[in-house]
Amino acid sequence: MRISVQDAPFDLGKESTDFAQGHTDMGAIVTFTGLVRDLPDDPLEVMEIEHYPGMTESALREMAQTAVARFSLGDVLVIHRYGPLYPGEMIMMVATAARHRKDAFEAAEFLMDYLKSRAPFWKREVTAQGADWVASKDEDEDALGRW
Amino acid sequence: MRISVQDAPFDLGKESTDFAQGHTDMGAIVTFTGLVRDLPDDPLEVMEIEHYPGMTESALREMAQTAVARFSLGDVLVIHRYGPLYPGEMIMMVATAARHRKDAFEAAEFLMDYLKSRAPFWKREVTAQGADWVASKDEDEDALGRW
Amino acid sequence: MIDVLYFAWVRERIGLPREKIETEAKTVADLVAELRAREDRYDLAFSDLTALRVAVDQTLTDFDASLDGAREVAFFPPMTGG
Amino acid sequence: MIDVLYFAWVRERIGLPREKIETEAKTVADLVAELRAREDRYDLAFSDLTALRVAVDQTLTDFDASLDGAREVAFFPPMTGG
Repeated sequence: MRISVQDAPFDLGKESTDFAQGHTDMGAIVTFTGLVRDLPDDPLEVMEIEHYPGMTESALREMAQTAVARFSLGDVLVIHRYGPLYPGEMIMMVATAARHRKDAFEAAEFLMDYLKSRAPFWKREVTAQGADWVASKDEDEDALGRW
Repeated sequence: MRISVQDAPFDLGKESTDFAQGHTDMGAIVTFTGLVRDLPDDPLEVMEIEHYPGMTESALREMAQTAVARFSLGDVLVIHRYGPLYPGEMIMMVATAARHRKDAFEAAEFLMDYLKSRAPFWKREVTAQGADWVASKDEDEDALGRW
Repeated sequence: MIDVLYFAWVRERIGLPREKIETEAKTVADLVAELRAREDRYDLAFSDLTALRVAVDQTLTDFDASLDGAREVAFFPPMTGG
Repeated sequence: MIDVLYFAWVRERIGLPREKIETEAKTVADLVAELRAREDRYDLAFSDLTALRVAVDQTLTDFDASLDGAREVAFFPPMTGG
């Protein structure tokens, strides 16, 4: 299990390869990657991500441990960036390794649902019109009801 | 959309990076990778995958097109190998790009469920005891009922 | 004249991957009946149709599908990809 | 003495990221009441508790949670990670 909260970019390709090669006793690997959308007509200049050092790592670790136990994972990886992120950049990724595809998929979705609403990150979007904190979505809170 | 049926290995890292970089107008990327499990106590020597040239490509393309329409995907990638595959090797991958994570996850699961039972591939496992065609699982057929 | 293809253990039981067959069969089921009447190895391969799948011109279909205009019929066990 | 942390727009409204507070508050709600009585910027920041979340010693909890033995309390809006 590796949890990394970092301001530096990460290499999706290298992370995916390393994760898969480390777990050849698992038949299924799922990755999710979240990006700052780069839309030609969108006024977003930069997305700033604030977090709660200390709590962030422990909250992510607890989520990952829960996922490992609940979905019989062989391993899990969570990388989440903070600081200023520009359109097109990768914000975060999770990877899960399981014997069967159903567990790998469900664990990745579980982690994303919890990470969205329970890990202490806050996004702020800066556009030509000014800066605004991203509001939480009811649908993200509702998604937790599934688990 | 790219569909590749090939005997050569593929580079998960490069494929993931290329796929993500090509779709920065999408906020969510999901990948699934299937591997030949490499278990120290498992007698598997090699897995041989047979397919139906011509039909395989068209069946995969049709599944991918259905997924794009149904889940509003920005793009989809399917790579599936055939021929002899050794423990630890990657068998196949799918990648989906969508604006939101729910669509990206569901599309990848949809593709995997269909690919398991509707794409003309057949696996044969060779062990010290001999060779056997892998039997289809009722649960794989049942998984299609979800869609 | 129709191309008939066999995959996986169907290919192994029948002993060849494909053959051209002169037939007047109207449906897949008619073609199966003709093949079973030929030789024991065909009879054995087609003895349990629930264990088989069929594609006509590279599209999955049923055993009661028409062969009208068909150029290629393939028989194989349930798929196990992924 | 307790460390009180503010994040996102709570930090912006109150105007600082953290402070040490001498308090006898038994619960988070008691602490909130003390803070609101201090100054308008606190009163404004805590005016709608349904828009706020709280963590005691880096664990998410409720506003009626006890502060017995607590060293760190953090207030922030609903999280928006991922």
